Amino acid sequence: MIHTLTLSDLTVSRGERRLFHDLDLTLRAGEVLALTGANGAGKTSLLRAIAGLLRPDAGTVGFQDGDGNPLDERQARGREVHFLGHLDGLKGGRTAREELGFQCDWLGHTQYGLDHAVEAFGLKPLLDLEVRRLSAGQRRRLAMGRLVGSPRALWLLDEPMAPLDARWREAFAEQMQRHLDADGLIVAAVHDPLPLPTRTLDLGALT
Amino acid sequence: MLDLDMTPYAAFVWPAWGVSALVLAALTARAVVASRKWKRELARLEADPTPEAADTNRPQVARSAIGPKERPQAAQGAVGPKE
Amino acid sequence: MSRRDLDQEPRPPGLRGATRVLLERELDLAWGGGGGPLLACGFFACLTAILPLAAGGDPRTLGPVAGGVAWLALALASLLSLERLFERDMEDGGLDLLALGHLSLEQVVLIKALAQWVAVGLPLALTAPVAALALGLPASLTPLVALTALIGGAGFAFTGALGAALALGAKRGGLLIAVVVLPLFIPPVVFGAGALERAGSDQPVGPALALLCAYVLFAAVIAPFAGAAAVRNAQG
Amino acid sequence: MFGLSNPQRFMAFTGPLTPVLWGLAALLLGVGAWLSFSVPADYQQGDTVRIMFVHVPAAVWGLGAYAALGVSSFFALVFRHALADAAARAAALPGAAFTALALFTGSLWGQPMWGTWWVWDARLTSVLVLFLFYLGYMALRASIDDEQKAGRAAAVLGLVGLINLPIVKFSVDWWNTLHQPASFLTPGSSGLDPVYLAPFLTMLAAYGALFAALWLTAIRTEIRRRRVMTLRARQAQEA
Repeated sequence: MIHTLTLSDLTVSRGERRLFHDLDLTLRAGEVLALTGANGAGKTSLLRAIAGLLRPDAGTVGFQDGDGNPLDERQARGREVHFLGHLDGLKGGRTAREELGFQCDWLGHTQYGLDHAVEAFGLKPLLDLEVRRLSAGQRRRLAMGRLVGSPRALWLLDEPMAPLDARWREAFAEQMQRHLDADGLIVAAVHDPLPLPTRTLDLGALT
Repeated sequence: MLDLDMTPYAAFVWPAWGVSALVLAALTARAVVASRKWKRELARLEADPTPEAADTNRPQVARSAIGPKERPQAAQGAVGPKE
Repeated sequence: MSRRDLDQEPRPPGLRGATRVLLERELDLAWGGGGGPLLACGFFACLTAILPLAAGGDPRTLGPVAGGVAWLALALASLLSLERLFERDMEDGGLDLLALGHLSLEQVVLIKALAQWVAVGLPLALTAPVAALALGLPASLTPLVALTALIGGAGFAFTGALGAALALGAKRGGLLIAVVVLPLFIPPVVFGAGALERAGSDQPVGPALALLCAYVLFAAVIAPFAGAAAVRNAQG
Repeated sequence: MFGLSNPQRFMAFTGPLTPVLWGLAALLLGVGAWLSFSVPADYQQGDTVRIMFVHVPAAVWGLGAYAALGVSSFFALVFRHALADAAARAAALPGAAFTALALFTGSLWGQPMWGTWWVWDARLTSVLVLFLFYLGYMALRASIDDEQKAGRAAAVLGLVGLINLPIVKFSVDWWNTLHQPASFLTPGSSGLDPVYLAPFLTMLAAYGALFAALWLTAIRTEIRRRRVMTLRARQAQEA
């Protein structure tokens, strides 16, 4: 179970352009880190590097458990990391129920978690609709379902609230708080500040 | 001695050798021209150093890390939690 | 309500669960939206129909090439939906989700290749005998056509999945997959069509089938690792 | 190979070596050509035997180039060396050109013997398949914009191709025993009259030296090109 996320000397570039270098950072359970900075500053790349989807030029991403001994990266990412990017990975042709079911099955879920997800994000009326018929906000809530349906320690969110309206932003903020209370960690790339006490890392100033 | 009389098969031997020579010459020319071009370009770029001396931000791509690992800029750790 | 008092720890789907779940979804995606296996069979039928129209319907000319053409059509039909295998997931973010599951990317490529074999290989293996018959192959060979087509289909699925992974994010994906993958399809086509040829001239078919199976096992080992490397490369 | 994996040491080492290779290639080509045309014509093939002196070396070094490409791809994949990627990339064009030459001269050689421009015999078909492997490799590398990603995808294909080559060669030979075309002539392998050995081996060495020269020159150019690209990118960043 991931308790601490440690970045040491992390250097990431996209193509020829270096985004940031020698980034050191430690995030402990219960903390949320907000990534700010202009478009293209590397927020998404940092999230993808933590999730292991992007190979850093140098430096390491480390996960430690409660009493500090390091976890195997592959194992930790396969069982303890959620990555919610701009693209939600949903298949337009299938129904919301099938897609939520697949995403939670694939990431490992509890039956209790699944019902809780549907209730937390008001997905009940959407379940029998085909995904392509959902609005952007509804699709985002459906994609967020897996965060609650398959409890995992580290949430990596890329501008999660963008398509949501005020009511569902507040609901999501509550889910984030609930996750933090349960010793979860969150790293979120945001444009407008999160309604939670957060640490911030301005990627714009790093290069 | 050198026998260049290919009579019955001249139409096969000469094209074979001719095209082979042509292609090999083309390959050589292309390689040499490209080599000279980038050699000149590199010399020009390295001759007039960029506005600020080109040694701080040592690019990792073409040059392996020799000497101690440099940390050109103290990393900007996360700002303390905002109350 | 902290996570600890959730009544159970998250139930990891375990290998079987995740495999079944992904396989079902892949099949649903491949066969869903109508069409289903008919698309692959339809393409196979078109190819088989074009040949006599192009080369004349005389059984004397078609007979000897019937086995070979059936295999040519099988190889091309297998190329059909390779682009769908990874490109769609790359475009809609599904690949990131698959990379963060309990199964490694190598296993994901393996399962996707198996799904491709079932979704496209199976229907083709059922259509191949019919096509071969139509082209004048003796009826006694049809069970062999189906068997070799089924085995060869697996080889096409694995090598094809590797080609699809390599062409991820490339322009002209579909055509590129064909140029990259077809040279690698040569052994199964040679062994598969060779088996028919041998059976036709009453020679033992064993060695050809054995070689075909050897190729499939070989592809089943290479494709997941090379494919996963290609996916990681295109992803990050 | 490890010592050379550092671009600096590689450039220093190959600096003096490359001109030597170019000179050697030129010398061997000259001598080889002269020898090729001073040996007597073959009693059976007549003068067409001289085509063999350009056909077989091209086929051999077309395959040699792919081996170089495959091994470089392995190093590029496993050790992520930019140099190994440059080496694989540099071997592709000469290799493809040699293979194409082998196909062209092969059909020119076959025509007087078999009366057709192309014969589906095992050896010529294998050379054709090798050419397809090159086409696939270069098409893949050309289709991906991001240079780094193109490099790694091509490295995977280069390595997979190298592993598949013997299998494809075996399947073509096996196929050949099945459809036995009248290819009584197995050039280059059996029954080579010893008098032809001198020009054949000289030309073989000549093509080898030429490939090495082309390959090294292309790698050195690639290293310089990437250095220039980096300098330009940094200039742009500062501007």
